[in-house]
Amino acid sequence: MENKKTYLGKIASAIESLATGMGITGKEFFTPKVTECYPENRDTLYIFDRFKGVLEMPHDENGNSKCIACGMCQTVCPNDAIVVDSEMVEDEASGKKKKQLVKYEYDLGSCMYCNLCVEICPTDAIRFNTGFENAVFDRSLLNMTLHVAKAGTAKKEETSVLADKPEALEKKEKPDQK
Amino acid sequence: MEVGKTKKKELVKIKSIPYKDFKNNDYLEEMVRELHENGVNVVVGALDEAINWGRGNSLWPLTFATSCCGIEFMSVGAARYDMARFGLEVARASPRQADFIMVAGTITDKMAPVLKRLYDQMADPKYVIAVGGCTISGGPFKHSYHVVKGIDQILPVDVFIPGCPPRPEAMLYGMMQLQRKVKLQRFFGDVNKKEVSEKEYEERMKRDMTANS
Amino acid sequence: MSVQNKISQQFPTAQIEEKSDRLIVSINAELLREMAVMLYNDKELRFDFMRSLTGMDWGEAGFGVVYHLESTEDIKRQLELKVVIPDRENPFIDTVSDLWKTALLNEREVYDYFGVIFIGHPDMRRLYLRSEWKGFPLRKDYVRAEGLDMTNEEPDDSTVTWYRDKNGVPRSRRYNLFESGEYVVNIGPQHPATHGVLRFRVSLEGEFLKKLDVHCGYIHRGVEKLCESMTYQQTISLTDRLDYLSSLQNRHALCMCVEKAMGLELSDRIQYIRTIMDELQRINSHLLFFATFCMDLGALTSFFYGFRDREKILDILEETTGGRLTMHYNVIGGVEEDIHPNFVKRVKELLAYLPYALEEYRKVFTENIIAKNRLIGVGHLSREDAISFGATGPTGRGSNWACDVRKRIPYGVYDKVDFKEIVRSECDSYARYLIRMDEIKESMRIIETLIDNIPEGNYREKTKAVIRVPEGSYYTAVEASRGEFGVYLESRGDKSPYRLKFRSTGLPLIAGIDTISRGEKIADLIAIGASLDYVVPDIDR
Amino acid sequence: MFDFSIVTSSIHAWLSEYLSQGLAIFVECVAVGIGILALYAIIAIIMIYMERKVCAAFQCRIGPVRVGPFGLFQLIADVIKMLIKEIIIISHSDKFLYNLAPYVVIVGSVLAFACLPISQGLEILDFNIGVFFFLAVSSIGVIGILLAGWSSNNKFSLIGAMRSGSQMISYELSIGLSVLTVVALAGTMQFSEIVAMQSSGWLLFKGHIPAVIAFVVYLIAANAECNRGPFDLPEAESELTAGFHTEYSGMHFGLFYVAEFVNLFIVSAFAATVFLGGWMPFHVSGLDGFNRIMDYIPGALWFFGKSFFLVWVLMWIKWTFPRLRVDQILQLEWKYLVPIGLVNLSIMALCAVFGWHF
Repeated sequence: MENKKTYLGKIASAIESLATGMGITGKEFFTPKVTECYPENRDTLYIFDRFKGVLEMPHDENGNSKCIACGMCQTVCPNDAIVVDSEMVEDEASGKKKKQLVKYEYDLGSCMYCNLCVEICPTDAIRFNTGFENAVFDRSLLNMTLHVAKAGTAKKEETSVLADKPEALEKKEKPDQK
Repeated sequence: MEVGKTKKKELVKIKSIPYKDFKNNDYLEEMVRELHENGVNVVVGALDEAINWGRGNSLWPLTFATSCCGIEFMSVGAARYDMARFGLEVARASPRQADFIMVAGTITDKMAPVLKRLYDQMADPKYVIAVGGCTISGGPFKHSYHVVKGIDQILPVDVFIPGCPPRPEAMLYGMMQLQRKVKLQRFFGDVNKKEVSEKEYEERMKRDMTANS
Repeated sequence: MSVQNKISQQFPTAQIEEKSDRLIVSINAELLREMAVMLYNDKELRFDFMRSLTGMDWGEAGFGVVYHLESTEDIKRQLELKVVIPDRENPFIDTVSDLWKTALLNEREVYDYFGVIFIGHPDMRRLYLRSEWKGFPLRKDYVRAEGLDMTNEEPDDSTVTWYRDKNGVPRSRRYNLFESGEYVVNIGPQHPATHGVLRFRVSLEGEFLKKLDVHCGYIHRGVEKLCESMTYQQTISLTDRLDYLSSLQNRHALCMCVEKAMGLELSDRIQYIRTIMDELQRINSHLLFFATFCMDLGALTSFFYGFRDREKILDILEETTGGRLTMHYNVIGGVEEDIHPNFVKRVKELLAYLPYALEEYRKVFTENIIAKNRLIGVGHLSREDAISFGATGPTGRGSNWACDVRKRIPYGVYDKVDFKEIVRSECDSYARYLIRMDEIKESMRIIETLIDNIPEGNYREKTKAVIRVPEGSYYTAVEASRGEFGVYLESRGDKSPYRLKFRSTGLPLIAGIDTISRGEKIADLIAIGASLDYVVPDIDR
Repeated sequence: MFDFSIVTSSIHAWLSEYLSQGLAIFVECVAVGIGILALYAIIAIIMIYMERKVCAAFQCRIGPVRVGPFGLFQLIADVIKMLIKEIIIISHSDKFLYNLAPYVVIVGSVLAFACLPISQGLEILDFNIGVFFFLAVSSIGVIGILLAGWSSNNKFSLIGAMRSGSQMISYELSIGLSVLTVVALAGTMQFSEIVAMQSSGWLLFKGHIPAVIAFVVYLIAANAECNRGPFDLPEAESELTAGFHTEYSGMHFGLFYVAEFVNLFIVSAFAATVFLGGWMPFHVSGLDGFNRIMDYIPGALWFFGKSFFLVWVLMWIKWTFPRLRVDQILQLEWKYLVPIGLVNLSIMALCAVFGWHF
């Protein structure tokens, strides 16, 4: 008799546990969904400002950056993602020899976002922006040139990847809270 | 880039993102130009368009993940980012049924033949997305003795998504890039087949079967 | 009699050095077997838990193996056994895998890295690299052969074992792991249930598992070798990618190890932040565990619930650290950036939300009769085996072994907070699952006590641009999401480590999976694997 | 209630005017064949779309939305993709059986589909042992699955197929028992008559307790019969990659995929027909006004409404529970469902004999 009771008891408790489970999923069926529609919400999407997307080198209106071509970032990078090309230029005023940036190359495809380069930079010439739309068909586009000196005047960010940066995202960038 | 701007023609439309906001459009323009040079029959062209619309909107990924990027790939599939919106959620565990492989995570020397085999096992037409630094260049493990320095050495990669790991939105963006590419290809003709000859294919299959079951 | 006296009495040639936290004993390879048997069996010593086994290349001095031993009876009994193998040409050493089963895979790892052969080990194959691989990568004089081998691996189930003949000369013998006629199924490396790229060769009898052979190395990235050529600041970013679900904790371990070695004092604020972050990471990891566990058992909807709630934690972490998975947050001497102004508020919101989520998990999965039937009594791992395999973390605690590093050797501010170490005695998959669910609650309690009391102070202490660690060997462990994550650092005073070994949390679990799953059904293998919750890149490193 | 037999007989009469009797029947057969295949395809598309949307809703996400309005064209895209996808022939497989298997599965499924009375007079196969025939043809599918698993020359496929075989054959018994229970009540095996006798009330209510038990047992067993979760062992993704169809690609895989979903519809529709009155509107005896309003809703709508409701319930079950283990599945069948079914059948027999039903 007892055996039979447990047999039926088992069925009852099983059905009960299954019903609770179905109750939960049934409730979720009707609750609003949590999905964020990424491409649709592109204009309102907020990316945390500490998120590291792409390394960038801000330039002032004359196309000059703060980089002094010391090459610290290149040394500290674990991945050789940064190549600083510099030359020695004689300063006309003082006559002293000074390093000047010729080309600043950055390989987005190798970067591991460890932030060591930004940290070590003595002049805060580089920083990470929050751009994440970087997928491309052509590997070589991930090799970016952040700075290039052309006939004396440095030109602003050159590569198409950076130039294409959507304005919507640019607006939301705020200075670091640090 | 200048040339691309003068054309100003929207080759392919993706909902919610204007054509000009996409990166690397010149690649697509170049691709389409090459296709046109080969000459397309109008009827076939129209049919192609319909087919490519279907193919572009129905890309089923292979569940393949080796490391960190795989977790983000799972996030893309999960509720918050939900790649089902794009019809991409039918992740197939069997390579025979998948359309593209998201290589998410480091590929090591030991894994490389396996990955190659998985790719070979997939049915045509098939695509490869390289996700994250490791698959693009070896990433953090670039100097390691046991890591492949970029899977483009072993597979024809269609889209590169940089990041370590790329955030889910970046992955979605990469998938949309792939959709754009697929929609512009021609199904008829062999443009999209970067494949081996029939004979070598058979040979490889044979090797597959004997190597492991 | 103290441990020290006992050893010096038995082995007069052993060099003993006493450190504040452990005893360092150096011996020659011939003595190892005798010493190991004594350490393991002696009633007063009883070093039954091998924390870590590290291979070494000491250059001129030969190869070496370093064993970190602990007694589960008295955690004060800590021993670091350094064994030197002077013969570089024919490095032989006796196995200890019959005493500590965790050595089964660890010794294979040492063989793989250094070519040191363990006599008496039943299965002396390479662990990570392919059998055709030339050279032993972690030797200091290793040069990688050019080219990528794209040939398919041949399914070879034969292995080699070494023994000493009558004259004491080492000889090898080949044998097959599986008998002919066994139905051997290959699971992995690309298989949805292996959580990455792990490969099992499974011998089946109907649906029952007869034997299981693990193949690792499909994501072996050579992190330890890489570290030897990197500065300390650079090495810490690699730890994030080992067990990417414990990235903060892993990094905590390495930073702590270097800080300890340098004698760097940290402000309380750093300790608090690190502890809170570790616990957030643990919740994150356990939620992911819940999600994948349910997925492996076929409850796909629960998978989505787990991920849904995990995103809330990721948001908090991302806001402060700037990363969702690889956070790059801890640095040597503190944390990279101070906590975000929103941090405290958001954490509190999370703490308010989580109980609701946990209740939902309980109703939809934990209490579910199907889940219970599939898990209770499945995958038995006895306490002895857990200790022997070194299966720490929730797995060990599910086998009634209180092995929480946070309690054993407190770090951070764990000695200041009151929390329970969850231990269960059922030893099955369900216990391992429940422990993780309960640990979420404990982590919440820890965060709750700490979040309001984060003291003011530096979030980052000043360090030199080039960090040099004083000569010596250091071992530090933290309780990562899935067990003890240890860092063994040997420094020669350079700006990069001489040898850096990470004690994997997953390798002991994998070592034990054959024992756990034998005689169970193939579907149970999936449940067992899921309940162990290993992360493959952490195993392969 | 509109009777479709008027339409069909008028078409027949019209055709017979121009053609000989044999030819007319032949033309009708072809037309019906095309019609049923088209309907089958439409149902498949609806089912898959529904599955994807419903499971998304259970999982706090929104499912396909970007292809067409509400993602409605998603499935069309999938079909196009599927059709042009390469069909890989495995070199070490039994090619004939390997190619045959998906068609066996689909034929069984289409035949079973043909049995269902969609509306009054709109039934394709309707004869005195209809229920029996339905059970027979719906079990053809298992042969296809076994063939697929065996001929693929893949160990995972084989295990999946073997699991499937043992599972489906076992659960056939429960389905049979629960259907017999209803047949005992209805006293006929012809679908049209079973539906007709429910005009006064659905069999689920007429047969009260034993019918409800039979209904529940049937739902569980039918779920298992379709290899749907929590009984989706043959294709348990986390264990066996994709189970018996691991090696299939392109449209061959598509056929398995489609058959799986349509089978789900078929078993639901069968349950709707036998237990819930099929196309028969919801009637409450005594409330004539209410009954008349109900009659205005076309029968096909009733039929599809009930069927899809049951499909939704089965999806709800699938997306809630974890998967059972193979021995537990058999245990559930042999230790619980079969004894319950047998006892239930005898109770129903008593009820039928003594008239203890409504």
